[in-house]
Amino acid sequence: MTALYSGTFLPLGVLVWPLLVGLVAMVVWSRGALWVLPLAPVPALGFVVAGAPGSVVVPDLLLGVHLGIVPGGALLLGMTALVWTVAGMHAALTLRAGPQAAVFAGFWCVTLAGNLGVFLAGDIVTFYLAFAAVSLAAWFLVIHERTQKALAAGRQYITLAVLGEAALLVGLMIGAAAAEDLHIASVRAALVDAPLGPLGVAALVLGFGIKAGMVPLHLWLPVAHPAAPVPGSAVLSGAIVNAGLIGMMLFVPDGTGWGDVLVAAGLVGGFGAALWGLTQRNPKAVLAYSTISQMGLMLMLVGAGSAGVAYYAFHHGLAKAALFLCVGVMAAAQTPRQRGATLGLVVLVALSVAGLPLTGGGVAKLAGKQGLPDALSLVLTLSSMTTTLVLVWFVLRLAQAPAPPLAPSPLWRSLFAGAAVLGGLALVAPWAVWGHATGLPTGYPAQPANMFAGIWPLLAGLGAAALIPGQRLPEYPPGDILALLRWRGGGWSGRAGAARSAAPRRHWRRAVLRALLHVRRLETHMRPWPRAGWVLIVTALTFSGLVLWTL
Amino acid sequence: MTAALPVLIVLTSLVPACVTFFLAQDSHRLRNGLNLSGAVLKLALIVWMLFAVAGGASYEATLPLAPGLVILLRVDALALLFISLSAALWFATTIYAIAYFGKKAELSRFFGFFSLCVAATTGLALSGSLISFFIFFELLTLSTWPLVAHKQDKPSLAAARAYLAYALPGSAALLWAIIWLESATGPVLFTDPPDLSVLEPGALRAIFALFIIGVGVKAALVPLHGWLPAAMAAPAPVSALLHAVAVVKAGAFGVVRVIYDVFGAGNVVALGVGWPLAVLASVTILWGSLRALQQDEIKKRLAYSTVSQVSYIILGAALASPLAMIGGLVHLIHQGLMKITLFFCAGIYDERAGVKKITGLNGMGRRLPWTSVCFSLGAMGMIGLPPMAGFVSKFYLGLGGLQAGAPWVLGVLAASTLLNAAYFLPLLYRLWVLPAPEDAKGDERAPGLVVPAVVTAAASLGVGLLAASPISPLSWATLIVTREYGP
Amino acid sequence: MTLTYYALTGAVLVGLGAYGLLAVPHLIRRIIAFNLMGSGLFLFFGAAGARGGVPDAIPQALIITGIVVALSASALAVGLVVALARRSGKAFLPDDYPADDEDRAP
Amino acid sequence: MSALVAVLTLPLVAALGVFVVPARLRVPMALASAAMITGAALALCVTVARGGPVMLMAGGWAPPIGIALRADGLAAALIIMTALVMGAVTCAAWFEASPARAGPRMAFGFWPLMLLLWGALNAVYLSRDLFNLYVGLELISLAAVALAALSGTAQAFAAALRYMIFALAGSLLYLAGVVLAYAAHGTLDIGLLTARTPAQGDALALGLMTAGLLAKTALFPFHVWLPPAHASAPAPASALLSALVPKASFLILMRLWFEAMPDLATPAALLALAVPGAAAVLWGGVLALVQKRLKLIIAYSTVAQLGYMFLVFPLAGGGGAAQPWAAGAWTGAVFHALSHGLAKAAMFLAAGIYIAAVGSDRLGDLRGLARALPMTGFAFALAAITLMGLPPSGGFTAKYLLMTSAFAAGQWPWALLLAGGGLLAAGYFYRPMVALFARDARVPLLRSIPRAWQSVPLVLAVLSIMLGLLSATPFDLLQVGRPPPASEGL
Repeated sequence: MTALYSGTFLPLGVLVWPLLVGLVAMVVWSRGALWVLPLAPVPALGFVVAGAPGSVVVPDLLLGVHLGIVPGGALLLGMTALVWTVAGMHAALTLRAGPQAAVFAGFWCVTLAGNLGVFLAGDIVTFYLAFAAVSLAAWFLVIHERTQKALAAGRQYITLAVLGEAALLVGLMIGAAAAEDLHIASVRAALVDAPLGPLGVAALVLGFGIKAGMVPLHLWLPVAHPAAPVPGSAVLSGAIVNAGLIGMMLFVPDGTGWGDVLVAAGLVGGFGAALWGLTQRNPKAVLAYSTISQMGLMLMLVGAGSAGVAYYAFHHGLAKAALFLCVGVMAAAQTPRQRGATLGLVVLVALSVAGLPLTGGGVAKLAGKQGLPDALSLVLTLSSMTTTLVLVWFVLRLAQAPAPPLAPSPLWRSLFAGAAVLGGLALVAPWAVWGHATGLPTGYPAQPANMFAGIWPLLAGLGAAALIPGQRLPEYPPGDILALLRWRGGGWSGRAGAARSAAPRRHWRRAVLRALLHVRRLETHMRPWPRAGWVLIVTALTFSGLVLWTL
Repeated sequence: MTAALPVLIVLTSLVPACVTFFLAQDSHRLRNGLNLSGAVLKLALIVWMLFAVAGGASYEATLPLAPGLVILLRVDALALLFISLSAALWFATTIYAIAYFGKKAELSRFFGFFSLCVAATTGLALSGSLISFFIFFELLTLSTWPLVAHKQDKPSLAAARAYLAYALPGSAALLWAIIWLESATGPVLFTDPPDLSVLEPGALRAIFALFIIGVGVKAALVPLHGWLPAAMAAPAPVSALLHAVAVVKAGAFGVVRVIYDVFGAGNVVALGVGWPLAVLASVTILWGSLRALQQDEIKKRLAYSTVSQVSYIILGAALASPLAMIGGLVHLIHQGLMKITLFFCAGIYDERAGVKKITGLNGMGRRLPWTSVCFSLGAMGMIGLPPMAGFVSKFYLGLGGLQAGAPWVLGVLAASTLLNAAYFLPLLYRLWVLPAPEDAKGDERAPGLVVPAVVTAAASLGVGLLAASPISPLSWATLIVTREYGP
Repeated sequence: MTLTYYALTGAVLVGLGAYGLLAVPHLIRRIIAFNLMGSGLFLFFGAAGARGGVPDAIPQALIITGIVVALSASALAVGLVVALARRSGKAFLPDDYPADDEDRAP
Repeated sequence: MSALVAVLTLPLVAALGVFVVPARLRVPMALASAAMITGAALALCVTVARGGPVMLMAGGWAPPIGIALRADGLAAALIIMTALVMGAVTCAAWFEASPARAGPRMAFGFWPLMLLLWGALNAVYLSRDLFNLYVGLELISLAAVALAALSGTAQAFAAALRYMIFALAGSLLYLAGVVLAYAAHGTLDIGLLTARTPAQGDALALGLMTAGLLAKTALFPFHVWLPPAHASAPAPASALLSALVPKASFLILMRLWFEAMPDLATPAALLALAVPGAAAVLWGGVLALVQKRLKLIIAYSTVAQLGYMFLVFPLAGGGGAAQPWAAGAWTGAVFHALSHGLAKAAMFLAAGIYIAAVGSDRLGDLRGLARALPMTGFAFALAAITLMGLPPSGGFTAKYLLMTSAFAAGQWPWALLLAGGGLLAAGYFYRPMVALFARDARVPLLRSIPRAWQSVPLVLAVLSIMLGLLSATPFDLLQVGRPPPASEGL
C-alpha cells in the first residue's frame, strides 16, 4: 500500500473545500445555505495568489488522480475563482432562501469544484470527472427558477451536456488507448497519429465545443442564460464556458488540421453570433450572443495557436460576468441615480470588451494577436466592430428595461459594489499580469499603431450602431437553430410500453389445447383390447422377422 | 482445512436454509438471527480467503458422484470476485428483507429458499467443474421459482411460470452442450481446459452457441430476456436478488467461465464466435435501454436496464482483450452494487410511499431524501458518470474494445450512455425538480429499509472513487486477468 | 409320429385360443380362450420336450407348474369377472372407455 | 447365500403368515417381516458389493437339471430398491389401510398381496431360468392385478381385468417363446443359453418373449391398461404397481437381450425396441399434460418414464473412450429404473395423503394444500425433480449417463429425446405443483395427517435425490457381474 498522496495537498484542498461547503449548505445548514457560497472559492483564490504552487498525486483515488495547474490555467483559475466569489455574493443577496436555495447552493458548489478542477486536472479521468461535474451540475443553476421557460431551457441544456459527455468519453478513450497512459499531455500527443485519432479529436471537439458555445453547438447558451438567475448566468458565461475552452487548449493537438476547423467555426461564431444578437430583446439573451461571439474569437485564437488565449479569456470572463451581474444590479436599482450609475459601469465594461485601447479588453486583444497570422489579427481587429454593435444594443435594451416597482431596496449598493469590483478588475487586472503573461514591454499597448488598431473599429461600430434604427430590427426567439429543429424530449415522461394485444397468443394457446384433447381421444381409441391384442401379435412377429432377416 | 473452507462457505447459507424451512412461522427472531449470522459468518470467511488467495493460496474440495461426475468446489480469484459480491449483497438484502416483510406469513418458506438461492449461487461460483456448475445452476433455478411466486397471486404465478418456461429449456441447452462436449473430451475441469482438437470447429461452434443459450437465459441476453421484466411481480428483495445477487449474475458469470475456462479466450477468437457474441451483447445493451425508455413502471424500467447493463459483462468477456475483461469482471461487482441500490429504493418508494409508477416520483426527493439520494447515485452510476462505479467499468470496456480492435464498441457505449441518461435523468428530474402533488404522502421511518440502500449506494460510490486502490474490485479484477488469464 | 400329432393339436389349440381371446368380448369366454391357449402351449411343450422319443422329465415338471399357475390365474380372473358383473351388471369390459370416466375420483 | 435365500423365502412365508394370524396381529407382523426382509436385502447387497455375484444352485443341482439363482449387482440394486419402496409402502399402508378407512377388503387383502408381490419380484430378480422367470412373472401379475382391484369399485375391477388380459396375453407369448427356446436347445438356463449353438427358432422365440414382456412392461402402445389400473387402485397399491412391477419385466428383457441371446441383437431390432420407447416418452408426456386427476398424471408419467429405459438397447456400448466409466448407457438405464422406482412411489404415496386429506385427487380440489401439508408438498416437488432429471438427483445421473453415451455413440437424436422428455415432465408436473402452491382459502382437511405419515413419501423422495448425490456406491454395485455386452454394446 503506497502513501495516501504524494506532493503538496493544496490543489486537492482547492477542490475538496467547495464540496465540503456544498455539503454543509445542502445538508447541515440549509437555512443559511446561500451565505456560504462566497466562501467556496476562497482557497482557490489563495492558491492562485500564491502562484498556484505544487502538484499532488493520489494513486488510490479514481484511476490515480494527478492534480496541478495546467499550462495557461493559472489566469483562468484565478478569474474563475473571482467570478464565482462575486457571483456567490450576488446570489446570497438576491436569491430567496429555503429548501430550493439549499439545493441551488449545493450544486453551485459542485459546479464550482468542477470548474476549478478542469484547470487543475493532470489526468484525463480527473479531467472528465471535473468536466462532468461542471456541465451537469450547472443544470440546477439553469432550472433554479422552476418556471416553464427555465425547465425547457434546462432540458435543452442537459441534453446537449450529456451528449457532450458521451462524445468526450469516446474521445478520451481513444486517446487513452492510443497513449496507453492517462496523462493529458501524453493523450494529446498520442492523438496525433493514433489509428482512430481523427475520430477521437472530432469527438473531443464536439464535447468541448458544446460547452464552449462553439457554433453550431452553441444552441443551449442563448436559451439557458436568460432562464437562469442572474448569478447563474454570470458564472455560466464568465466561468463555465471556459471549461470548454481549456479543453480545446489542452487536447486539440496542433498540425492535425483541426486548428483550421476551430478557426472557421470561430469566425462564423465571432461575427454571426454578434449580429444575430441584434435580433434579441432580452438583455441577457443579447449578452449570451455576445458571449458566443467572444468564445468564437477565442476558439479562433486556439485554432490559430495564439499565445494569448488564456489572457484574452481572463479578461473576457471578468468582464462578461460583470455585465451579467449588472443586469441584476439594474433590476435592483430604484432611483434614476442608481440606474445611471449602473449604466455607466455597464458602458465602461462594454467598452473594455469591445477592445478600447488601454483597457483590459484592449490589451487582451493585443495579447491575442501575438503569434497570429496577419489576416487573423486583422479579423480580431475587425471583430471589435460587431462587438461594439451588439454591446451598444445591449446597453440600449438594458436602459429600456422596465424599472421595477419603487420599493426601497437596500441591496443595490452591495450588488453594485460586487459588479463594480469585477468590472474594475476587468479593466485593470490585465495590466497587472501583462508582463508576466505576455512577456511584452509595458509600453507596447500604448504604441500608436496598436492604439489606432484598437480605436477605429470601435468608432466604426459606434457609427453603425447610430445608423441602426433600433425598433425596426427583426425579433427572433433565442436559440436560433433550435427554433428550426424543434427537439422533442423523448422519454421524459415514461411512455406506456407498447401494449401488445394478448389476443393472438391466447388463440394460439387454445389451438394447442384442442390438439391435446384430440390426442386424448386417440388414446381412448387405442384402449380396446382386441386392437391391442392384434398389435401385440404383430409386434411379436415383427421382432422375430427383424431378427431373422437382419441377422 | 483447505478442503473444508469451500464447503464451509456453501454451508453458511445452506444450513440456515435447511433449518429455516422447519421453523415455525412466528419464530421471527430465531429465523432472522440464523440468516444474519450465516451471512456474517460467510462474509468473514470470504474476507479471510480474499487475503489468502491474493497471496496465491487456493482451496479445493471434491465430492465424486459417479466416476467422472464430480462436484468440485474450488476457490479461485474469479470465484471469490463473485461470491464476495453475492455474500455482501446477501447480507444487505437479508436486513432489507427482514424489514420489508416485517411479520408477514410464509416467511420461513421465503427465507429458506432465499438462503438456498444464495447457497446455490455460492456453489455455482465455487464450482470447478462443468458438471458441478450445472448442478448448482439448476439448484439456483429451482430455488428461485418459489421466490418469484412468493406472493402467490396471479401475476406472480404467471411470472414464475414464465421464469421456468425460459429457464428450463435454457438449462436443457446447457446440459446438451456440456454432455456434447464431455462425451468427446471427458469430464471438464476449469483448472485444466479440455483438449478441443478432438471436435471439429463446426461442432465446437454449435456447442458454444448452446452454452451461450443456456447461460444466456439467466443473463437475460436478448432475445432470451423475456422472463426478467415479468419477474417484477415479485417482492422487492427478490428483485434485488434476481438482478444483483444471484440469478442474472450467475448467467453472466457463466459466460465468463465458458469463454475463459472451458473454451479459452484463444479458441473463442480462433473459432470466430467471440465477435458474434459481442454483437449480441451490444444489441442487448441497446435493446434493453430502448425498452426501458418505454416503461412507466419503475421496477420494469429497472428490469430492462438490468437487461442492458448485464450485457456489459458479457461484452467484456466476449471481446476477450485484457482490458475489456477487466471492465466486464469489475462490472459484475459494480452493476450489482448500483442495481441493488436502485431496487432497494424502488422497494422503499413502493412500501413507504405507495409509488409504483414513474409519475408518482414527483417531488419525492423532499419526502424521502435519503432514498432519493441513493437512487440518484445509483442512476448516475448506471449512466456511467464519474466518480460512480459505472464509469470505471465503462471506461475499461471502451479501452478494451479498442484493444481488441473493435472500435464500434465505443459507439455502443456512447449510445448506451445517452439512452441510460434518457431513461434515468427524467426520474431524477421528477424526484428533485418537479413539485409533489398535494396528496403525496410517504416517509422513510424504516431504518431496516433505508440503511441497506445507503450502504450499497455508498459502496457503489466508493468502489468508483477508490477504483485504483489495492483493495478495490478493479484491482481484484486486474489481478484475476493478469494472474489467471494473462498472456 | 404321435409327437407330431401332439404338436399339431397344440398348435391348433393355441390358434383357437388366440382367436377367442381377440374375437369374443365376453370375459368368461376370454378366460376360457386363455386356458385353451395355455393347454395348447403345454401340449406343444410336452411334445417338444420328448425329442427322439425319449420322455424328458423337465418339461413335464414345468408343465405341471405351469398348469397350477394358469389355474390360479383363471381363478383370480373369474373372481374378478364375477365381482365386476355384480357391480356393473355386465361381464364385458367397457371397451369404449368414456374419457370423462377417468376424471371421476375413486 | 443365506441372505439370498431369506429375500426369496421370507416374503412368501410372511404372506402366508398374515393370512393366518388374527386381524390385530396382521399389521405388526407385516411391519416386522418387512423390516426383516429389508435387513436381508441389505445384507445381500453388502455381500454382493464385497464378494461379487452370489450363486445358488437350488438343491445343489446344476442346470439344466437344477435351477440356478444368481445375485449380481443389477439384481442386488433392484432388490434393495424394492425393499426400500416396500418398506415405505408398508408404513404408509399402516396409516391408510385400516379397516375403518379403507374397508375390509383393503385391510385384509393388501398385506398378503404385498408380501406375495415382494417375494415374486425378488424371485424374478434372482432367477436365471426362463421358466422360473415365467412363474415369477405370473405371480407378480396375479398379485398386481389383485392389488389393482383392491379398492373394489366397478371401475377398479374393469381396470384390473383389462390389466389381467394384457398380463395373461403377455405371459402366454412369453411362455410360447420359452417353449420354443426349450424345444430348440433343451435348456432354459440363461447361462447355458448364452453358450448355445444358435438355432432356427431362436428368432421367433426371442420375438415372442420380447413382445410378451413389452405388454407386461406397458411400453407404448401396450400402456393403455396402465393408467386406469394405477389410478383406480388404492394409493399404496398404485405405488407398488408403478414403481416396481414394470421393472421386473424390463429386467427380464435386459437379461434376454444382454445375457441370453445378445448374438441375436441386430441394429434394426434394437431400433425397434427403442422407437416405441421414444414414442412412449412423448405420448405419455402429452397425455399427462391433459389429465385432470393427480393420480392419472402420475400414471401417465410412468408410461413416459418407462420409455427412457428402452433407450439402453441401441445406446449400450456407447461409453466413449473419453469417459472414465464403461457401460454408461446400461448403468444409466438401471439408474433410471432405480430412481424412478423411488420417486414414483413417493409421488403415489403423496397422492394417497392428499386423497386421504381432501377425498379427491382432482387438481381443482388440491389447491392450496401445500400450506396445509407442507412436508408432502415438498416430497412431491423433490420426486418431480428426480423425474424431470434435474440435478443432483438419481434421475439426473441416469440422464447424464444416457445422454453421454448417446453422443459418444453418435446417436444424438436420442439425447434430444432425453432433453425434450425432461421438459415435458417439467410441463406436466408444473400443473399439480401450481395447484398445490396456489394461495387459496385453506381447505378443511377430512382428517388430520400425522407427521409420521407425511414423512414417508418425503423419505423416499430424499432417497431418490441421494441416489444422485451419492451415486458412486450404487454405480460400483451395478458393475458387479455386469454382462460383457453392457460395455461392448449389442
